[in-house]
Amino acid sequence: MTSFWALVRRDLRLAIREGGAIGTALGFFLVVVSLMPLGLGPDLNLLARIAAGILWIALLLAALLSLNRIFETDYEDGTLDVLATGRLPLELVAAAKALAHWITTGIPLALLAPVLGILLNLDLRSYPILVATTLAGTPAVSFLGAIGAALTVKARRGGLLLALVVLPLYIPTLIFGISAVGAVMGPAGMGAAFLILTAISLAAVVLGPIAAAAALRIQLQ
Amino acid sequence: MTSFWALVRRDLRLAIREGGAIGTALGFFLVVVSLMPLGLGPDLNLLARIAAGILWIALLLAALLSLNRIFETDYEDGTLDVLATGRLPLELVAAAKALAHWITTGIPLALLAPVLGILLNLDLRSYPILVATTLAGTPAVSFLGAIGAALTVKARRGGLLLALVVLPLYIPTLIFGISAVGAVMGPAGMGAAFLILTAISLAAVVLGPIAAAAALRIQLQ
Amino acid sequence: MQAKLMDLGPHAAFIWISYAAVTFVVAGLVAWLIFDGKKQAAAIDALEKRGARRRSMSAVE
Amino acid sequence: MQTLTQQLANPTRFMGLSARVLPWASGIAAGLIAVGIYLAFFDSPADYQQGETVRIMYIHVPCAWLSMMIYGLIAMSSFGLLVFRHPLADVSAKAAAPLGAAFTFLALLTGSLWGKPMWGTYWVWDARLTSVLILFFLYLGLIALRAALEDESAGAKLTAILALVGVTILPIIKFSVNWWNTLHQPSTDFTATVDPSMRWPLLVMALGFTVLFFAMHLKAMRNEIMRRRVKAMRAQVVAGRDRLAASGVAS
Amino acid sequence: MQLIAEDLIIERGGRIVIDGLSFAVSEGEALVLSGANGAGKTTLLRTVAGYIRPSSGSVHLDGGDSELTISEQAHVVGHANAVKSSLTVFENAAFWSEYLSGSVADAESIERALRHFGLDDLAEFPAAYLSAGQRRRLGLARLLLAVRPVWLLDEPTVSLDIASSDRLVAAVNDHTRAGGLAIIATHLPLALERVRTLTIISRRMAA
Amino acid sequence: MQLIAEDLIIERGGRIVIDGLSFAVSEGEALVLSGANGAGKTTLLRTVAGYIRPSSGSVHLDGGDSELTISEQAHVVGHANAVKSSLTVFENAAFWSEYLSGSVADAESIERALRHFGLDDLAEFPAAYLSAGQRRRLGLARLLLAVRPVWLLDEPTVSLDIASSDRLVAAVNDHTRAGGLAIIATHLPLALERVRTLTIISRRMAA
Ligand code: HEM
Ligand SMILES: Nc1ncnc2c1ncn2[C@@H]1O[C@H](COP(=O)(O)OP(=O)(O)OP(=O)(O)O)[C@@H](O)[C@H]1O
Ligand SMILES: Nc1ncnc2c1ncn2[C@@H]1O[C@H](COP(=O)(O)OP(=O)(O)OP(=O)(O)O)[C@@H](O)[C@H]1O
Ligand SMILES: [Mg+2]
Ligand SMILES: [Mg+2]
Repeated sequence: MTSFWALVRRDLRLAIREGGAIGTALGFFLVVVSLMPLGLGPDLNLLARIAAGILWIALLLAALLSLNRIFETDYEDGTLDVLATGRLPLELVAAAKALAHWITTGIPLALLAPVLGILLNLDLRSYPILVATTLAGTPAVSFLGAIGAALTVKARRGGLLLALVVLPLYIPTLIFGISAVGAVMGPAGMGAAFLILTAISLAAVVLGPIAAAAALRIQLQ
Repeated sequence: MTSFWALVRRDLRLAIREGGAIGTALGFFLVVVSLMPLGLGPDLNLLARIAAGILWIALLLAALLSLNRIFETDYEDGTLDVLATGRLPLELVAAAKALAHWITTGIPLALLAPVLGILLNLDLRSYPILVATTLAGTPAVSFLGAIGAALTVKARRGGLLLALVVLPLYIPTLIFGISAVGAVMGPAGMGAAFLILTAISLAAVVLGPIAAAAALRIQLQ
Repeated sequence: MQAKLMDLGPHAAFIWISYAAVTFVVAGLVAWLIFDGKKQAAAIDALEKRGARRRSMSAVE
Repeated sequence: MQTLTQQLANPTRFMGLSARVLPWASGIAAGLIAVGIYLAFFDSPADYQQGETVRIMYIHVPCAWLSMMIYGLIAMSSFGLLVFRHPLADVSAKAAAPLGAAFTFLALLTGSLWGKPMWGTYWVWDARLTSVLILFFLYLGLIALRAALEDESAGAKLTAILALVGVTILPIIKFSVNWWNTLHQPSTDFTATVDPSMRWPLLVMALGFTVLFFAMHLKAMRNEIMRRRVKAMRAQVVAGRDRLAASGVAS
Repeated sequence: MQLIAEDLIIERGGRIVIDGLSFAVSEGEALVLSGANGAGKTTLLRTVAGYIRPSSGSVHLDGGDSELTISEQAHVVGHANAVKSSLTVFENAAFWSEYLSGSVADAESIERALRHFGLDDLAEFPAAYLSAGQRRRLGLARLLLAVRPVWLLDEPTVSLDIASSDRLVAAVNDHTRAGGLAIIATHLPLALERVRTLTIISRRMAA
Repeated sequence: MQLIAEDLIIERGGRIVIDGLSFAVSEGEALVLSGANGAGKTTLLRTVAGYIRPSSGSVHLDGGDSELTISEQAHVVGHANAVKSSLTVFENAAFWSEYLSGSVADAESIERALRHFGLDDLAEFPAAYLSAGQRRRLGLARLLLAVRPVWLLDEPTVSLDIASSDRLVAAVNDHTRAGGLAIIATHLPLALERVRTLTIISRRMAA
């Protein structure tokens, strides 16, 4: 496991040095969330109703913008070759990278959730639940995204392509993510949606790295 | 100008080979447009009202996902060095690349606009105006985006950073783009918004390459 | 409590929050500037003890 | 004037000069703001239309002015860096960015808090408010771009380019209220329209905030110069140990 | 310990590049692959490393750790250096040391590796500042950061100056003397001890 | 025609790398830059090409086209090859020919350049299929695709086999014989005619 954590730590460090990571992610969320009303019209009722959607769309966007390079840079500079000679199975390599990605996008979003809550006039007591939902659902985004990133390693400007590949995978997460947040905001409290969301995340955490590793092995040839 | 068009043609060819270009862009727009109802709830009235917003958000998304690599790949494989030794000023190099980007994202969106129109039950006669508006506004996205892409060439996973840098520049385009499309769909017809949009695009076409070239010169050092 | 002393009408809370926010942010900035300044000065001292010559800043380019 | 700029151009001179100016500036700022607050709360009437909430104006307007002024300063510094390669220009731009972001944030916040009682909502998407929001995002972009770039001298110039590109937003903010009908107060030639009883506190506060910013900016620039010194000295220490030619470190 | 390749047939992009090649490299021995550009040296090395699966034939390591694959017992240095520009030289080395050996790195052994390749002066610099040869040396320093019996080196001397080439040769000689084995693709003559040369004949081009 | 560098002082990352260097290269002459890794060969070449602005001193080309900068009259081949993997070999060459000469390329001259570097068989292959040396040769083929008086080559022989190195030497000799000039950074001895050597002494490290 030393290798695993070494890799996670390295990826976090790279994210901080190369793209600002958490600070940039926070800034990005702030900009996207405040831009949505520009696109959708300044109707406050409407905005409150679709708040959950905005939260999740911002996350998916951040994921799409940052995922595409997580394996690609390593592939291009030869790091992936060397990573594959480690004793760590390629599945865990993929998992470590997805985990680092989650820490740099999922966690900032969870941190931002209360701020968004304020913008949307949410009840103070629901913040912990809001944060919990975000934390429960976001791993799916990073770990499913890793599959798409691994598949498009060689498609050098694969941003759009990656999006086309992973967006369909994201649909269940999006649906239950939104209804979980919605449930939190509404009277129902944490409900089935939250559980399903957690289940999706768990499944993604298990299956994502396996699929990603398989894709990476092919790209190494 | 031979050099200019050679560069545009090469970039188009690369876009087609490496990311599917127009096909991918169309697919991407379709996925985003059909995902929106998932995020925002399936209220048809609401969707019709925010159609213009959806159109533009999809475009900005596509731009953010594809712009980040337009100078970066060239920088990494040494192409930028050689491009700089051409007789073509770096400003025109940047312009050629932005133009190629516009052709691969702006034009597909214009092609898709009528399809979106069908989804939204638009009056047949307004299609030409809709397409015209899209064509008039989208150059700003590519040419302003080129500035952001040039600024973040060395920030290797700069997707989020690029977004943070260019989104503020996009806001005027977004506002007038939406109101121009909205005006088309509403009774008012093409109005001031369309003219302002065209003006923004023209300004972007002139200023974008200049700023981008200045940024590229610094990165070449 | 101040608000009772000085009647600021029905919207007193907005006024107080505004002034409090400005005070808070400005105080935070000032504190950060002072702390940062101390930190850099200490770093320079430490480096001078290790024998580095004090020199003017490395210019941009 | 020539000599002043020349003196300022030299970082060492700047450190000496700023050390003398800083206490005075801080003191004047504190005094002016104290007087301003006194005037604002105890020596000015409630507005006949806006009631007591008009007192928010005394901080909102200075913050709003500063948000634009600071961006202007950054733009000028950026120009100085790119065109004249002035060694302090980048220090000035870098030091001003977080301050500008903070004051812009405060302008937005106090504006929203004023908007709720006045317009019945915290936020409307009108031209002025939106353009100030863009300004805030521009500040964030400047800070993030600089933070992401390893090479400091390239980072400085790239940030300068972004600042100059963004400067087009300033006229939009300034004239937005005149160009489009909005809820927001138009930019007035306010000597004419604002009652003297409100004009004075506002002027004093605005002046106080400006001097406050000036003092903070000086301090931030001093910190930045020291930070660069630390960096150069570190390289020098490494150099000493490793036969790295000491004269190779930039001076 | 012996690395044995039997009847390898390897395809790339639908063309057969290596057609029926067998060889063996024993403990303490270095095998130099030579041959024209495009002959298939990189292809062969990547097959031995396990990245490319041969169409037929096999590669196995007799006497190694039977629980590990060849690639898990090998250092692979390819055309790319696996160096991250935004980490310092030391951070790059420390990461690979920790990752490849699976245990926390001690600073001293890292410094020893850097020193061998003349990088100790540069330890605190971001790798972005390195010259091409310095960067290559950082890639090679990996060889000394974790102990692995098999070294697979693809044109390791690219960009190196003469002094650095010598250091590389010394490292390889130490390695084989200590019982390791190495396969090295190169176009330049290297002053290696206990070396055999395998020349790969290009199947398609005279040039 | 003469390329003259006067009193160059060049900084990288805040450190002075080249401190007060002057040299001149005349028509028909090749200058070989040698020196240890990190001495500053790449830095110097990139300064001559105009990418890096020296802190002081200047480079100018006497007798060239005075309306053009040096870089517009020069071929620059750096560590990277400026080859696009998803274009075929021919497409890569055709693009550079058209871009650099500013006129539509005729297939024959492109084929001649490819043939010189032994790439004619591979013309229709995507560049992604090339081996390292073949890719380098494609990068070098640019030299023959447009006529430019100044050649700036940074370690051009990297990855090349011996036959290809000879072809490169022949190309450089043809170029100087025809009145061009060249500056070449390399660690290997090259059999060039009319050559002078400039050894750059590293300011900071022995290694
Ligand atoms: C978030 C919301 C707001 C923002 C971003 C904002 C922004 C600004 C800016 C940028 C200025 C400086 C304008 C100039 O110098 O031309 C300004 C001035 C001013 N604002 Fe606001 N404002 C906001 C809300 C409000 C509200 C709610 C009111 C009161 C109803 C208000 C009243 C004023 C007044 C009276 C001035 C001085 C105008 C002058 O005479 O120049 N603002 N504001
Ligand atoms: N990814 C690939 N797809 C298809 N063909 C390839 C691929 N990589 C290499 N080839 C082809 O396989 C052959 C062998 O390539 P390889 O890279 O092994 O050569 P090499 O001996 O290492 O040459 P060099 O000395 O230039 O490095 C070449 O003819 C090349 O065109
Ligand atoms: N981008 C950079 N930023 C800071 N320093 C740099 C940069 N590039 C190179 N250097 C430093 O400048 C010095 C000269 O580097 P340069 O690349 O010119 O060396 P070189 O002679 O080409 O070496 P090599 O033979 O390894 O290619 C080196 O010490 C290097 O560390
Ligand atoms: Mg090879
Ligand atoms: Mg070099």
